[in-house]
Amino acid sequence: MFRVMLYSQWKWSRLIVLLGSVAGFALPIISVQGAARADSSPLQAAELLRTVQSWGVLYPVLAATLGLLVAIASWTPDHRGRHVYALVLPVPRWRYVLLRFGAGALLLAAPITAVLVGALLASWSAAIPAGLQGYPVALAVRFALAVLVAFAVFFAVSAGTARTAGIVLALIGGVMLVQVIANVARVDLDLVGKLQLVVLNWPGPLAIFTGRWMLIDV
Amino acid sequence: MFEHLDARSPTPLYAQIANRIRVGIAAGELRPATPLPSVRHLAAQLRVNPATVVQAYRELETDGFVEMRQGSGTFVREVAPDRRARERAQQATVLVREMLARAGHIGVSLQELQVAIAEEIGVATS
Amino acid sequence: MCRKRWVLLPLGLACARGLIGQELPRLQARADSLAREWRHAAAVADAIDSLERARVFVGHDTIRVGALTIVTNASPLPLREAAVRAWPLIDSVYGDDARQLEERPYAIVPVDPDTTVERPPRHNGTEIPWDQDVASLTLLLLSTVPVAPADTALQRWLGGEVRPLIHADVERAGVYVRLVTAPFEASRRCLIGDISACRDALDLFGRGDPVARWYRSARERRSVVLNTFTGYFDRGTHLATLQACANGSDSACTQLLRSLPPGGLPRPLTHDARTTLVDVALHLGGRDAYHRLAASVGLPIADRLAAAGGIAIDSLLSRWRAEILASRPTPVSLPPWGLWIALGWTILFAVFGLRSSRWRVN
Amino acid sequence: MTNAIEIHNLRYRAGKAFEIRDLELHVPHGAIYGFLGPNGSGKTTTMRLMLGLLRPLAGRITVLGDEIPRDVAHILGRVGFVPEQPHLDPILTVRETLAFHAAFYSTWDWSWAERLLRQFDLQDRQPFGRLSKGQKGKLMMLLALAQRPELLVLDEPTDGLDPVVRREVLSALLDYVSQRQATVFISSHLVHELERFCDWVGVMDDGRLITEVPMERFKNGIKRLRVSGAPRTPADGPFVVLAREPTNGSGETWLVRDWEPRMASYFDGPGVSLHEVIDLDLEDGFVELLRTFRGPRA
Repeated sequence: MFRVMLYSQWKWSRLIVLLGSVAGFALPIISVQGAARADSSPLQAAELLRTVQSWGVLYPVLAATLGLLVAIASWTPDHRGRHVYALVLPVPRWRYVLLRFGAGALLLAAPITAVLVGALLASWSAAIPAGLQGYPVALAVRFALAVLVAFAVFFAVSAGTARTAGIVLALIGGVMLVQVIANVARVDLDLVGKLQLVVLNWPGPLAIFTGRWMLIDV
Repeated sequence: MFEHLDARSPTPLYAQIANRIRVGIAAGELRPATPLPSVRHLAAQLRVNPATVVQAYRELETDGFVEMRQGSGTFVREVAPDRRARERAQQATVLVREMLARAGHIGVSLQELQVAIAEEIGVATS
Repeated sequence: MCRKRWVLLPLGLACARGLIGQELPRLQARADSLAREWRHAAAVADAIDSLERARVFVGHDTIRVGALTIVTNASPLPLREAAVRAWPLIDSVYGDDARQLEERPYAIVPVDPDTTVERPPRHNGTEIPWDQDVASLTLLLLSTVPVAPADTALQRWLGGEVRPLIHADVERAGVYVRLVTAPFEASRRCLIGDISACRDALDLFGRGDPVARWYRSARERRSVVLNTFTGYFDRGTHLATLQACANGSDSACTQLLRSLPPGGLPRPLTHDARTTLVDVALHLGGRDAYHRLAASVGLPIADRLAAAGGIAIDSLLSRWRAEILASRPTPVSLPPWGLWIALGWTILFAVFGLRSSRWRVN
Repeated sequence: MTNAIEIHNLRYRAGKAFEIRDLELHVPHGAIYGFLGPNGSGKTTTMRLMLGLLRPLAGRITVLGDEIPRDVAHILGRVGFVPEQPHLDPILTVRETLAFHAAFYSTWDWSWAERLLRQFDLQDRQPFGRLSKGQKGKLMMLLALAQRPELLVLDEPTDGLDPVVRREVLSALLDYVSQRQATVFISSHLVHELERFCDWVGVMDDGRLITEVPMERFKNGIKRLRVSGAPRTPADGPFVVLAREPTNGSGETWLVRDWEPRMASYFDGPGVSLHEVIDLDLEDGFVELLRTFRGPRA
């Protein structure tokens, strides 16, 4: 059962998974290009960190994009059939959702592995200055978690009806509206800021995306 | 053989099927010991309910035209020649009755009908 | 008294300036002692002033925690809690010298942060809005400890007064990053384990040319000139030299760097590196370490630190380096429980997917 | 258990315009049950309720002895469903679609599937999305049959198919039914088709079941009578008069239900005569039934 589910989702998301894997493999390697040239100048360490950090921004972006696209691809066949076929299959709903989720998560293992391999290769090939260290495994683990969280969030949204999406949007819109009204009425209320704080900081759901993403760091 | 089954006719489908087979046997088209198509096959072919086919075969069996052997199918039985002749005569009667009924329906008189028959036969034989 | 001390200082400075070149260290020492006297006098005057002022208010208060003394008015400020937190740190840095705080109290004037009423100008004491919390108050107490100021040589080397480190580990982590990333050979070699390089980077060599000691390669010198001082040299007589330096002449770069006024040349390691070094020395030296450091005016800084720590300067630097390396910051900002939280969110959202209203056709 | 499907007192609402009320429905085991009704009468909704795709407001649905929606996953494993619109994963090929479907059904019969594949002339490698309407219809039927269900629920399975494909599909269905003694619940606009093989008929209109009878009784029971000299007010006959219309002259045409030939004696009174009993086929009967059902309210 899982095999056929995996196959169907693979057919839908193979392009995304392949491109994501290529990007995930290339990203760590490109990010240490500065270190690849054998240069023992003391200027190198700072410069390397800067390069690594500027490329590091792309890891959470890649993770979020992959999570989003694979989550959408996971539900596309069902959305196309307006879920009739899915509902007629003789499996309990929770099991069906679990199959879809598991298949999507397993497909995401490919880009995650690509990041791990790329990071290992990059930190192995780069001439890392003294005092700095490569963190390929930590980076890959973090990437994996970010991808999973993004996938789960968009999976849940995508599983919902247009009504669910509408409710989510209405909630966000409501918060904005209250904020605007508060501003106009000169009430000291920073809802958006608070929300951001809750969502983007530990243990918020999106905290995994924030912070520096360094393949090479002190 | 079953080309002209008409589900819309008031004659039930099983009767129509049984009739065709009866005529076939009477006309000598179906020789004794010839196997009839299986219920499954005939139902699929005619797109009728298998129960209808079974009912038709049952009727033929009670009439003594076929015998149903457990597990191997349905076979045409040996039918005495006079019985076959009687059957044919019966079919002819049915046809004529149908014709008369139709004629009555559309207002064709008996004479006109007779003339038409004579002409048709004359044309056919000449 | 006020008048007198204003006269004293310019006089001393004028003398010192006039005699420069003859006996610089001796004069500097004199200036130091004069300045010290002046500051001491000023502090005593301030304390007396503040006590006098405080007496005017009803319900004034003197908080004592250890030797730490705070003169203040009744207010909602959690000063006692802050003092309780600050005192162990202060005691651990100044040791026996912290006793002098009994005579040198903090004068703190709590003010209403929201009031718009004009207040009379204050000559002394620190005005603090009374909505501050304990943490920021502690910070304030630690950064303004009213011990007698150090001599100028120490201040100039350190870049400020000797103060307790509030978050020593964070500071050391910062120094580690600086050691690793500073674009200077000296700091890099120090990181790798060359103690003499540490000495250079921390500005602890006796005599010598700082330009050559701090910037060992032509490339470093050039990059310092071009990155930091282009705007400064980009005029007048230096312009041609600057261009020569930009075109690759090392002697031009060196010449430019040497022409900077004393103290103008940036040191490879920043203030926090030296602060952590002093911290190490003081903790090694025991309760009278600070006293030894303050008393050894006139000696080279390296010797003073060695004296304070009671250990040879190279050993002190090794200890310092070891502590810095031990404080290497955690690199990937994923807390240890982050893994479980992320997985928890994943499961939670997956369950949301399960509970979707999609499970009926409509 | 005598009935494959039993529905009691079912109520369902979707929006303000549409409602299913007090629906009672019984499909005997082994029957081929034709489900008739005009567009929008609630046939598709009833089928979806039956398979647990929708949740009723009230009432009880029992399918193959188990209750919907409690045992829905278990029941669905024994039911082959062909929905109104084919809606399989468009990217999967025919062969992959089969494999996908097969993975979910323990009763799946690969050799039967292969035979149907050849019989229906479907190309293994073609993606479902690129199949023609006829091919899609054949594939849907193939899937439903090859899982060897005890019950087939078919919602307009031949709708929009050309006659050749329609015959192929129905032949395969009947072949399967005679082999397996499966129950079939089928809705179709093509009444002639149903007339050939259904043994039960249910007629639905406006969310209500008008009638549910064996096919023979439906076909033989609805007659048009040409009568003259009948009393003005309809007397209580042994049959139900659905409608009476004056024809040219003194005669009247009656539409009756539950007719039996012996009832001709009812017209043996003085001055009354029954001129003719006209047979209606299923379609005529269906149309007349709907007309009279709606008539009083129109």
